[in-house]
Amino acid sequence: MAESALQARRELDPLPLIEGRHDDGTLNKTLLDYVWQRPQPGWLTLFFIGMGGTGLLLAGIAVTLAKGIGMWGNNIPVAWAFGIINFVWWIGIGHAGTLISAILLLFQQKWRTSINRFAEAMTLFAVMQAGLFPVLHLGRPWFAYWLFPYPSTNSIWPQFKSPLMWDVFAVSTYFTTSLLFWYLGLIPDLASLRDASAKRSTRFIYGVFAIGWRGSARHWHHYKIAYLLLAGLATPLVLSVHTIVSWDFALSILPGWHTTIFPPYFVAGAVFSGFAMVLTLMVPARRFLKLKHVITLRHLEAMSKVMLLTGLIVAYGYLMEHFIAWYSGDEFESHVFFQTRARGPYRGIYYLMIFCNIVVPQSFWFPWARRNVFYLWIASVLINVGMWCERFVIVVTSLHQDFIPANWAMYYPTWVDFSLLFGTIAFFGTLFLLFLKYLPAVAATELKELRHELEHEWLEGAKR
Amino acid sequence: MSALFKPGANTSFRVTLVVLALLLGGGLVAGPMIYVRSPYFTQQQDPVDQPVQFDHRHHVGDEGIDCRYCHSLVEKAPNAGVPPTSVCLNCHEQIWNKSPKLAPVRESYFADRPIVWNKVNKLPHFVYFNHSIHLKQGVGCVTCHGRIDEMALVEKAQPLTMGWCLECHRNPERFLRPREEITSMTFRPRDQLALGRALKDQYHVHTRVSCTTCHR
Amino acid sequence: MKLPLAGQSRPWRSVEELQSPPAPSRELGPAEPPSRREVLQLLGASAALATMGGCLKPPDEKILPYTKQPPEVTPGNPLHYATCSTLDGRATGLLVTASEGRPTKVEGSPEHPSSKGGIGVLEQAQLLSLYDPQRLKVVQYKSELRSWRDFLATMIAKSRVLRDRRGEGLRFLMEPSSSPLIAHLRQRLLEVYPRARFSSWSAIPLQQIHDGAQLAFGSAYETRIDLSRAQAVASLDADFLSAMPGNARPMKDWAARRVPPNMARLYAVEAHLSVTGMNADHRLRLKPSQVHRFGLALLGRLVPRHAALAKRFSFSAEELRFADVLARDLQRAGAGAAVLVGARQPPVLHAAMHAINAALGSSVVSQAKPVLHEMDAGPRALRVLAEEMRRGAVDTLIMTAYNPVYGATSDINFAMALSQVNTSVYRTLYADETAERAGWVLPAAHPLESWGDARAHDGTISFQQPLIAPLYAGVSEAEMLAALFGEGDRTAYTQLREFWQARVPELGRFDLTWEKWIADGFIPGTAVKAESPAVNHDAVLAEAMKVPPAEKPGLEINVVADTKVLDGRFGNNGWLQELPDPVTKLTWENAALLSPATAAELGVEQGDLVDLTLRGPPARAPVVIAPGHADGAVTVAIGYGRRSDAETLCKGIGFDTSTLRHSDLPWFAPGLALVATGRKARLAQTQQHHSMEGRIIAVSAALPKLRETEEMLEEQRGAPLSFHRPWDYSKGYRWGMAIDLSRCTGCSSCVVACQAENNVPVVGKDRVWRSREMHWLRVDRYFLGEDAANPGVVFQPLMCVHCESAPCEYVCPVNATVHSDEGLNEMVYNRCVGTRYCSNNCPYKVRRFNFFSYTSEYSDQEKMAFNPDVTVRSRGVMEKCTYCVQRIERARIHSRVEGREIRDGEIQTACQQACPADAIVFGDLNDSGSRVSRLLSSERRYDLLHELGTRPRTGYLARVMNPNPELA
Amino acid sequence: MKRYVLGEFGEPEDCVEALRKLHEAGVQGLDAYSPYPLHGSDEALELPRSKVPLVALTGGVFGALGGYVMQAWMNGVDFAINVGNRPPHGFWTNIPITFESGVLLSVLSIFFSAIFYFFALPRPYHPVFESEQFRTASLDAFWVSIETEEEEPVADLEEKLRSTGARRVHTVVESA
Repeated sequence: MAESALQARRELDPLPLIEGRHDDGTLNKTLLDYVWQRPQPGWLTLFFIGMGGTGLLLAGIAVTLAKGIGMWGNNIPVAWAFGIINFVWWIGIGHAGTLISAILLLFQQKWRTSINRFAEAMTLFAVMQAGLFPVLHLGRPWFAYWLFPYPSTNSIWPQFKSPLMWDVFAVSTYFTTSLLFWYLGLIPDLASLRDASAKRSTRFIYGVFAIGWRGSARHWHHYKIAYLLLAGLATPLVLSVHTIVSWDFALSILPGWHTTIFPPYFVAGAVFSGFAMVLTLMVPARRFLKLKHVITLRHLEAMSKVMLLTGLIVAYGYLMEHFIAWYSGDEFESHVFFQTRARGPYRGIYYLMIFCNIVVPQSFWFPWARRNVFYLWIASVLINVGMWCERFVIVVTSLHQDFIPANWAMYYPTWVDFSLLFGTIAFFGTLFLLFLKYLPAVAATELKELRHELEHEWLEGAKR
Repeated sequence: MSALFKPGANTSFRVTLVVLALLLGGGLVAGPMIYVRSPYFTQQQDPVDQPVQFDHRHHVGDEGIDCRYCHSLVEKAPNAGVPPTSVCLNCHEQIWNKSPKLAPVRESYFADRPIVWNKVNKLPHFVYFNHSIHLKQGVGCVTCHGRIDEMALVEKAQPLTMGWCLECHRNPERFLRPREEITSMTFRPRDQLALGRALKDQYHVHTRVSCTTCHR
Repeated sequence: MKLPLAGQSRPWRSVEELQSPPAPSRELGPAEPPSRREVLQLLGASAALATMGGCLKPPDEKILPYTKQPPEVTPGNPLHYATCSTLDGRATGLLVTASEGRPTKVEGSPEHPSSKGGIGVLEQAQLLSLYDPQRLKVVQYKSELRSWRDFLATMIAKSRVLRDRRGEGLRFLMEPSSSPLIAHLRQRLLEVYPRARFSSWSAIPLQQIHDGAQLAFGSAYETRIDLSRAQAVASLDADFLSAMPGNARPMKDWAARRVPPNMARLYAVEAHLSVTGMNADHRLRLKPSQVHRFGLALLGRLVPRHAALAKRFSFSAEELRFADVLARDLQRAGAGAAVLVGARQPPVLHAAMHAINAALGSSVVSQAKPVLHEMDAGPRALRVLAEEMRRGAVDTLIMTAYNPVYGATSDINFAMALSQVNTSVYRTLYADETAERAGWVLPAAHPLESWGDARAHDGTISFQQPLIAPLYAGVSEAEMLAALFGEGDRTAYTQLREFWQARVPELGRFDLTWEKWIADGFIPGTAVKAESPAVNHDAVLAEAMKVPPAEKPGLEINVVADTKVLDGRFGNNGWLQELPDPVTKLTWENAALLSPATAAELGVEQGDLVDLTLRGPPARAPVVIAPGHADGAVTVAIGYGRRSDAETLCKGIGFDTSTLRHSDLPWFAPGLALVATGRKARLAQTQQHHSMEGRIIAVSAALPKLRETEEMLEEQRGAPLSFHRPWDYSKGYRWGMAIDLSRCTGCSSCVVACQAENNVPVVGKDRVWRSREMHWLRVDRYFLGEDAANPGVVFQPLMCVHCESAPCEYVCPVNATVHSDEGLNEMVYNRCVGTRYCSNNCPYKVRRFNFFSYTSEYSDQEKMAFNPDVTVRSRGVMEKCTYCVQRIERARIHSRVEGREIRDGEIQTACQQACPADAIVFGDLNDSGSRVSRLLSSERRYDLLHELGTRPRTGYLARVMNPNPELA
Repeated sequence: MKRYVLGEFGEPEDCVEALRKLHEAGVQGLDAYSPYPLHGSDEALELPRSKVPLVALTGGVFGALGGYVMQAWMNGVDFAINVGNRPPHGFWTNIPITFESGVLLSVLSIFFSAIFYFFALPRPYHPVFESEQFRTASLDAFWVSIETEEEEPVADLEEKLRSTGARRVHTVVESA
């Protein structure tokens, strides 16, 4: 009776979290075994493309360090361009990981379980790309250590009223928190890999990283609370980090930058582009790694709903910026929003941003769009292109035409700018491929717990 | 019945972690901070050899020649200046005029080529120190250059780092002395703070800590 | 100076351009393959080194004292010497700062009666030419290296032969000069070689002024302008407000007459928009050939005897109305009226001007005996000499004129003529085009390293003394001429001293007077007295009637002297090539200026490459749309398109206009053909947007409506609302600056002064195009009004305004830019890590960034031009105007050592000191009696972008125009 | 030489049930091993409330305090400079870094106290790993272990374990 009742219950559920009948054994096999397989040809080609791109990134970095920021397209007045755009874009993408693993844990959203490891890894690698730029875009990167408050022989301290100092603390705290949160969640899985692998050498490697975890009840007792606390701390942290990143612009006096809408609008934008990147990576990953049974349409649909929500907040952000510019009657503000952005030389990027960030997410109102995997992938790529354009519009258009018309000037990127942008994307991809290959993409421990819980819950339901 | 790791692995794991932490924290952070304060970097107490064996102990100590006789620019120019060869020959034309030790001096004078001295108290090129104002406000030579009259070869006495200069710029009364005692090597007031405060008002000393005082 | 080219490929400009073929970007010089050093850098070898830069041990340094210290020298303190430099034959008094025995700054000499401290851009930039490593270094004979001894030996032999033939076949082509010593040498040469002939040549001669005076007065005169009593001035193509030599005194007097309430009025009639045109209350745009016809029509209206001229020429109704109003205003002004005519205009207009000014009884314009040795330095004399040379009548030619092969108009073909000369001697600073064809080529001694004398623009005898021993054994003009007597070994100093000793024997102790003269730099009281001779009206009328009523229709060429490279001699000077043109803001090249209407008619846009042909081979020029330019004419500047390999900075920069100039019509001519080539050029303009978009930035008000404007400016000054209590600056000094836009003429002399004082690097054309120029101070020029063809113009010098609550300071993460206790916004170069947020947050965008290491590629000579008191910035560091803090600190220490306060006016910032119009005033705001406090409390004062609450310490005084009600 | 009596269970509920019975029976040195946290195992072993939240709180408070004092002392006291006419020490501008350093120190104290103190890791060797079958503890089986010093009680404990329904029971001895 239990079997048929279980079956009946499943049809009633909207979309199952775990498809098909599974128990710990099958979960272990599907989630952990591919770690031992030899790398498939698909993975290898992608990996080598990634390594090529990383080479391009290293070339861009070497040229920038050797000759100077002049190799980029930056000039006066547009002193910030690709360097800061990429930084904000990557840190924005990173935030989705923490959102899924921390905020959804606090909201006890069950669908987070199978995608939280995946998203956290993406956070880590995105923050690594983001962390590259605050040092690389410095004029004298070899003095970057002055940004940290150490007692120096010239007895002078950093200046803590500057948003860039807050950035230094925010990004380093965020990276540390994400790393520790990710590793804590990974320890039980590493122990499973240590015990499940056949070859002694792989057992030794995973054994080292599992630092002797044996799943003792006394440890689980502290583990649950520690994991919950880290999630609890990571939630305000992720909101504060992107608020501080938005303060890099909001605390200036430039028209188009110093609007108070920036913090919520940037955080929503970050979550929006973060979910899009999760989707972009997840759709191909779930197909090649055969994880369709754990990352079901329910997860993709839930994510597209979140993207719809945050997309609307971003759209609201644009609307409010334009309204305040008009309402405030400040001639500099209205010039930036209604002349420079809409009709200036960079209007093409402005309209591309409008299309990708506002028009594309509206399609998620319709179930066929939320459930069509191929469409979701295309939409997620477009959204990330749109978010990059949004940062470009914010940074470059406000700088290249501001208060005094005599110093208005055009900005043109150079090959080094593009090599850094596509180089970081390739490096991000390489890291992600390594993660997919050598670590379980889905948190096997939490999934077994979820399966047990679902079944247990269902059995109670059936009994009553 | 072989476990994956041997019992000894526990201690070796813990030791490696501790060593890593020390190496990372100490090596990367504390190491450079100690190095830049050590004499290796500040080049203090490191006598610099010169093309001519000029011995301050003899000239300042025994003969009691005032600093400003040779370093004549000190009261009217930013740099104290090293004496032209003609000043050396004011005395050494008569005495020691055959000594081989002074051959480079005589040769420089007659060939009209300057003696290439090695600088001891070096400041970075972006720091603009002015001797004349410091002497005017009552800062003695010994405060920054140390007991020159006891040095065979001149060496750097103080680190001359920005932090060191700021100590005096922040409360000068700990170092001021009457203008007549500027070149005295052994001046020791009974109560330096009282004297300092009195001189501070008398000489209208208002030291500035704004950056363009020294960096322009 | 090899510019550190980064070698990056063409940047992406827009999506369309990605598909279309790349435009031919004329990079500076041939794009050589990356040098070994660059490859090493690209391999990141230096990247590793660069990251270690921070903690290497301080490098060892040496001290080299004197052996015998000269009494007046105190190493560490700069000395100031008076000297002068001659550019168009007449001297400008200079005061040159010498640090550690080498000149580091050229300023105007305040006591010199002729210029009273004012100085143009060219004299200041001569300092950089002194240290140019590409100067000619060695004597050459037909490009083989020889010694000065060989030249003297040859000259002695040659002089013997010439003496026998009594100087037959000996010709001199001299640079226009007013030097009494050279005049004396010329006389002795004529005694020894009676059949020799002297002629002088300059690409911008005063010949037409002299011919005009000859026509009007019967003998040659030079015009003197004293604008201190001017009331109504009409400038017919006379650019007396630009930063050219000789304009310092008129500009100073004119600026004094432009301060409300009682102001003079300026009318300008010209073809292209000039600096004077920008300052005019009323401007009439005429085709170049119409300007002198307008002058004659004006003469017809003002002098009854010439009434026939009034109706003779065809003008539009609006132009005639302008002439009538102008005539009435001039008559009303009477003695305060003046009509000034540019040196490019034909002699008949100069004569007409003398007639008008005499009729009006003008006290502004007067005449004086010419100081130049030759009256005829134009193409006419050069063509005669060229004919003789071609006929082979010239055996020996001695040349000191600047680069005649390049500068001569194309029909003279001086290069071919030079090849017929047996022995030619050419004294030059650079191995230029003429040097490649001349026999003997002698390295010239730079004005800052040679002895000499000259007469100033008002005739005062001025002395030139060297600041440094000649760097490359250069020879001065006197030494070269003395070689012809076999006295080659007599140095210029001995010749000069003996010459002057001979002239004033009765003064007894000569050496005391001589020391006084050299110390002052001039002999007081030797100005040529002004006179006003009678005008021969009949001759003027006869000549005027010969002018045909109208010129042939069609496009006309309008050739002007370039305000930066003069006639090409400053081509290799980085400061001048990179100085934005005061009107078009173009750097590093000349262009074909067209009015918007003509451009539309010919179907060309900004940046198009067009071929200009006028009776000769075409010249390919980029088009610049110039509002305020006359229709139906194209203006080009001489001095560009240089071809000499020795001057890499200006080789291939701009286009050569000699094919468009002919000796009969050197300045403007009809019959120009303009053909678009369909290709685009990349123009390096420092300002790309020319309208103020209705914002309160450079405030310009008409005198009648001044009261209204001052009320409007009420809200643009005073303390804005702020959360923060203002910092207390009441103790000590409170530095501030006032810029009077009424006095400023937009001549950009201040920009070069700032670059010279503060070691600001030159970055090259490609980087100016990327808007990475490094000038700390720039003069923004805006067009006003709706009429795009003839707009109003206002300009505003803008540098860091040192805001008291500075937006750049609170965003710097490492405390690299902070505020001093005296209100200076300090930029600490050694602490800056280069995040560049301060530049983004500066609403005035006056901060500049070292995108590359610009000064590490400088050779040792170029580094000698650096001011030792200012740190030379490394790569990756932000820099900006510091109110010349090095001068503030030196004055503070000097005054403290002397135990006194700093007097008002004791500290002059470099821009204030160079400004010929005294428009910039710096001083202590805590001293209510100081000049800057008085100016900043004026009703016209306003703060730029006041509503942002930055509380700037630089206040602007609104510019006031004085329009004629009848024309307004 | 410590000995561990190990019992394997198939279902999590049986393991927790066995744990509760043994604990009530007064057995000392009890522990359970499972691939994921067992619901009810804490009550079964009557484990005291975890001290991790307290460590987190102290870390957070010290971090925030430290962050604030750092900024106030460095910019306000030690080298006070006029920056943009702002007061050298501003309470509001110190908030972001105070919050960030609070979170940072709290996270670091949670993580490192958990790993080094509460889990007493890294401990790659543990007698429990001696048994080959124990590898299923992190995969799909649930184990109970009883730790004893001497040899005698081992037989009795094995008997007790079998009585609670363990699938497999065996004893491991800690090697030297």
